Amino acid sequence: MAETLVTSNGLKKYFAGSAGWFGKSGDVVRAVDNINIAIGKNETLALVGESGCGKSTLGRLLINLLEPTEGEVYFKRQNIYKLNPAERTAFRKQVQIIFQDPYASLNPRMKVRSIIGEPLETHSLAQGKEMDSRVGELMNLVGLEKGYMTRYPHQFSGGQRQRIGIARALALNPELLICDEPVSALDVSIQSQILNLLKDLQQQLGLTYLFISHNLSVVRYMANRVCVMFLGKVVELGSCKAVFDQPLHPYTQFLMMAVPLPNPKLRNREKRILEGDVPSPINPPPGCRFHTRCPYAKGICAAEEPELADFGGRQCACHFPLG
Amino acid sequence: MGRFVLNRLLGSVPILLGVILIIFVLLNVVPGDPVALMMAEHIDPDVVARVRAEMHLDDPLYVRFGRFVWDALHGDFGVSYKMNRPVATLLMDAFPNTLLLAVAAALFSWLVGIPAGILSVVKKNSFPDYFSMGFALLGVSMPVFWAGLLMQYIFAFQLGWLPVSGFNSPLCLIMPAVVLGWSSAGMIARLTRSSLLEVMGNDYIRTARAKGLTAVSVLVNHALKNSFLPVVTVMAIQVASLLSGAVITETIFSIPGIGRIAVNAIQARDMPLLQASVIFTTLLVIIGNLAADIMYSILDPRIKSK
Amino acid sequence: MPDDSMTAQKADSTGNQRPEGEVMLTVAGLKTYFSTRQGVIPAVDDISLEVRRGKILGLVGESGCGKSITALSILRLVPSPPGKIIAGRVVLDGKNLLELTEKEMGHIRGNEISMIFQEPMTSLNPVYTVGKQVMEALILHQKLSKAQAREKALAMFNLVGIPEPEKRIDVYPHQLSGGLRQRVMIAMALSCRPKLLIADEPTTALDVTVQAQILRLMKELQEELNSAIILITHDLGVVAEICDDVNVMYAGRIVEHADVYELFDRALHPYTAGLLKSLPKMYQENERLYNIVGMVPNLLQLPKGCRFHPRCESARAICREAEPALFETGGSHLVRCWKYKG
Amino acid sequence: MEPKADMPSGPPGVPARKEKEPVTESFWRELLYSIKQNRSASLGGIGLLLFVAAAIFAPYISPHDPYLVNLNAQFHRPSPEYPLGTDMYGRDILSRIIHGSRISLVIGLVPTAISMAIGTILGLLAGFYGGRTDSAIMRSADIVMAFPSLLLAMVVMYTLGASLLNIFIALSLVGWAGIARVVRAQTLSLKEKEFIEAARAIGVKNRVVIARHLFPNCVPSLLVLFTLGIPGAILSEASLSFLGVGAQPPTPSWGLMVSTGKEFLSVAPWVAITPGIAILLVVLAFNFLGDGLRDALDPYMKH
Repeated sequence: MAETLVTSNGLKKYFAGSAGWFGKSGDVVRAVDNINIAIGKNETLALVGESGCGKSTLGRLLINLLEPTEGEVYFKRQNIYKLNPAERTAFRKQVQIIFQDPYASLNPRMKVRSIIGEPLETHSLAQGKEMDSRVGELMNLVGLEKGYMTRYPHQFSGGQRQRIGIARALALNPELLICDEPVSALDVSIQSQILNLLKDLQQQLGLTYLFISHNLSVVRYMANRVCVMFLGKVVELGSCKAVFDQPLHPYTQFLMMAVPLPNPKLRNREKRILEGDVPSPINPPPGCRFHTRCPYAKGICAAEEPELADFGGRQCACHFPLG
Repeated sequence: MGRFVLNRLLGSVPILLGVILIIFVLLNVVPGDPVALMMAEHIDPDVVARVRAEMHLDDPLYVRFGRFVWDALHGDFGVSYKMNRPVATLLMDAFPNTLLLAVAAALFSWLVGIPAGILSVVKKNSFPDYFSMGFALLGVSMPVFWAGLLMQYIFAFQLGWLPVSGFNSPLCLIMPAVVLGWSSAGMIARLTRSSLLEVMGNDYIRTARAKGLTAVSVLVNHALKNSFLPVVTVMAIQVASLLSGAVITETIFSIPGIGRIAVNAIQARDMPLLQASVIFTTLLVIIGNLAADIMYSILDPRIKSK
Repeated sequence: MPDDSMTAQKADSTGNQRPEGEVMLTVAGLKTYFSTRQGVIPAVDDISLEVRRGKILGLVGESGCGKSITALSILRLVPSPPGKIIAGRVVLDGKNLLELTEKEMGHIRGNEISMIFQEPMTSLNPVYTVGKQVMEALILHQKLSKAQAREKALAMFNLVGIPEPEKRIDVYPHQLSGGLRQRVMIAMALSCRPKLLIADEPTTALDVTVQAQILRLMKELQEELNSAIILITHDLGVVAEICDDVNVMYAGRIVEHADVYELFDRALHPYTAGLLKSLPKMYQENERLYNIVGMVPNLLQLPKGCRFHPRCESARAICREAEPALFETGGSHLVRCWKYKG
Repeated sequence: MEPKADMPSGPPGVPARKEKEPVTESFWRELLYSIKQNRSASLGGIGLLLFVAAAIFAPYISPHDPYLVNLNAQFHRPSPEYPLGTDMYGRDILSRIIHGSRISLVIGLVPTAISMAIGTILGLLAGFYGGRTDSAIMRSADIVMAFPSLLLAMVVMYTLGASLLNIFIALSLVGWAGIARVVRAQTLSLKEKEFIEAARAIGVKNRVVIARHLFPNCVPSLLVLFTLGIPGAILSEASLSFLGVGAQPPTPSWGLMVSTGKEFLSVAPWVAITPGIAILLVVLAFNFLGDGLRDALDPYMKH
């Protein structure tokens, strides 16, 4: 990791349950619970985990789309929650996000020109003819014909819409792009087109990605480092190669074993399947949050929460790491 | 569920207070002196002043409001200017008549509206569908007062089957109930239809079909209960529209109910009577809403378990 | 550690030879069209397939290829209007289901053929307990009393691995997790011991660890009951994991059919081969992924000739002119591509 | 919080990702097309045009002066001279109905537009900002909704006095609450959409988010509410005038005409019945159009 772009420090986000006349229901969702991570310039850090693990919430906290309950995030050594209005505007230009759902992420009542042009207009970067030509460039960049500028989103396919979303995110020349499940709503043949596009853009524009996904194969393809989350906590963090070749945390291992592989000859491979359901992030179990499902759990796992410890350049939060 | 109901109950209190406040303010800033109104033109100014003091009309508005709420809680809504009787008594005399009319109209609207809605879904795009929906559309489009007059003309004047007006035999209830219930029936039929059609498009309906249930059984066992959820909500709104409509229906058919009291009170500029009748009616609407919420929570287990 | 590139030992005896199971369901020349304001959509266009007892048939393809409509057509559950089955036969044990009356069809559905769906969240009726919904089919088809049906439902809950069945049988769907709801759906579908189970993307809405549980459960139950399954999915991993035979669909047509080992070893259709090449691999460093260019055609404006030719790298003149048939290429491997004619 | 992986396979029955086909570019053009396609909507639209034309050209198409009292022509039955008969003052009912359409048109449009404007703004604010703003606005709406609307309008008329202008005020005060509720609900569901989040990530100001992203997506529902709100207002005016707390004689308000005619129901039924038919037809036309619009706009209203 050359130079650090983003760092989080003790980041927490709790969502309170709904309140009624008779006090709050007392349910607190600990979506993100004390997370310290760093993203280096030009790298792709992947966040993986199952639903409810807090990966999307973390992504939004890192670019101040959500307010944290506690903790700080530094972007280029600036605390992003304590910016003055001018700094805030400058910050908005440097970070952007692309979304999972190519249908919900574009305003159906705006033409493509306005959608991609909105960031330019908001930051007074271009207007009129100049804006048209800039929007055209962006459309070319993501592989869309610029003649489509006057169309509405419903006239495009899912993959094309995703390209429009990417063009919008790139309009401000950001440094950091949060990719929140960018291909999980797409068909396989379109998925690879978008993944390759994202890779090319990273090369061309020197982007840094936080790549949020539940698909481990996609993560392997895209990321330099991977961060595995479970119930609001980071359980393992390390280079893709290291983590995929030899996971340290039992959860990582089970997660990987559960992925169906597109090769029938491997169907009888040794495969152990995690029992039970993903526990609810409301009032998570004490001690190690994974201990209720972990076959290796011992007494200490229920009593004491393991710290994220260093293992030769990678980190893992487990009392009894594998390997 | 107990907590849910309790929450709703407590939530209604500020609404009721707000309603009372609005009515009170609207009626107490009215230009024109109620005392002068009560006593006709040529009257001794001293007497007027005395009566004003007796009625506490010179106190500041908030004091009067506080006193009004306090008295209302004790069942005292003041004395009617015109009739010179306690307003509470007048309302209690009239209430059963309005209740009778409203219940009859509501029954008519449910017994006609719900089956019509279901029928139009079962026989979609055929004569029964068009007929039901035509009936429903007519109901929601027809001015209640005009429908009332039309029925009077046909059934009382021309055919002589039913009494023109009055409230002294069960026959007297038929025309007012139908006139009043028709628009609600139309509303309910249209809503039942659209709600049922929407429910029929749900995944669990497909599951039920895949299980081997017949179309009728799917409709009866799986779709109806779900489709009633929005209908129940409208039944609450319907209480409000029935009571609004009752004002007109009671006027046309000379039924001594709360609606007619309100109309007469306006014409006579009888402020305490108008005030109390509007507040009382609104209370009925709030109770109706509450009942709908409770019904909803009974029908929908997703609320019950909260 | 498993490795995609590793040459695994030749799998068990069913491995490379033609599966021997007896054919129990035949679909022949099935066409299901939808009429819309813009025109007629040939969602399922002349599909033929065979399902064998004790085997899992995969139906794989991208969105809009017609795989779900094929499944719904078998049970005659295509919403009509706008959909309509306009041609074909669906033969189960000698009976053509498309000629049965609605009432006779009621005895087939949920009894001889049952179905589970993608969204366990929305596929259960929210206002009834899950127990009641499972018992419903038992009471209907097996003429059980309420008490017997409850017994049987409890047994099914046990079979599909729902913990504390006595407690869970009386809860409402929203009180269960996605994985448990899908188990309830499976319990419901299998309660009458159907000959055939159609599973439409049964694990797509589930987390990966739960998906693994459900796939294992389906495989175990299928072996135990010796039933047949049509598994509809877009996930080639899932296909490789549990299917015996595979049909690949594209734009309303079957473009390739083979047994699963053959297909993943030697995908012949450029579309299938392209799909396999565009999947990133988990256990090795990836080179740049292959891209199938363009996108799925609009079914209202299908290209002339082969439906895949605008996206095909090896398209020739004939591909633009005439549509290929499903050509046999030895064994049961069929492919709809001019390269393999004769 | 975590969006569930939404997988590509389209729902069965909806083949090939049934998007709106790219036939036309603009929402409004598509709307017009849909209305033409929809039988009940076009029927309502035609009725509506006739109604508006009658209101605009009233002085030119009325056979008689609507206010002209002619005691020699009392209670004329419908005849070629007086196509719909005359009332107790010998005034031509047809002419009065034609002139009355002006009142109904204005009373239908103006208060509905005012309450739509108030309701839309408050609903957008409540839904977008949430918290206390939301509570304050929605509790007020709850209070207004708790009144039987006709009674509240009557109380307002009592305070302000019976006149057409006051009907405007009364109806506007009553109507906004229902609109605010619908708009708020829609705003809440739109707010969940990622395009709103994208706008925030870009740094778009709140008021621009409301004006550019939320409001235009509420327009289809607002159109339907507007179309269905107008007949409601027309009926309310008619009811208030019928009860004597609305328009005052000799204004040719349809409700008032029914009211004055009711005394002579047994001798001259046409005096009360015919203006009622006018109300019915106009309200029906709006309802037809509204229903048609609702069907046509359905895909736009699902969020």
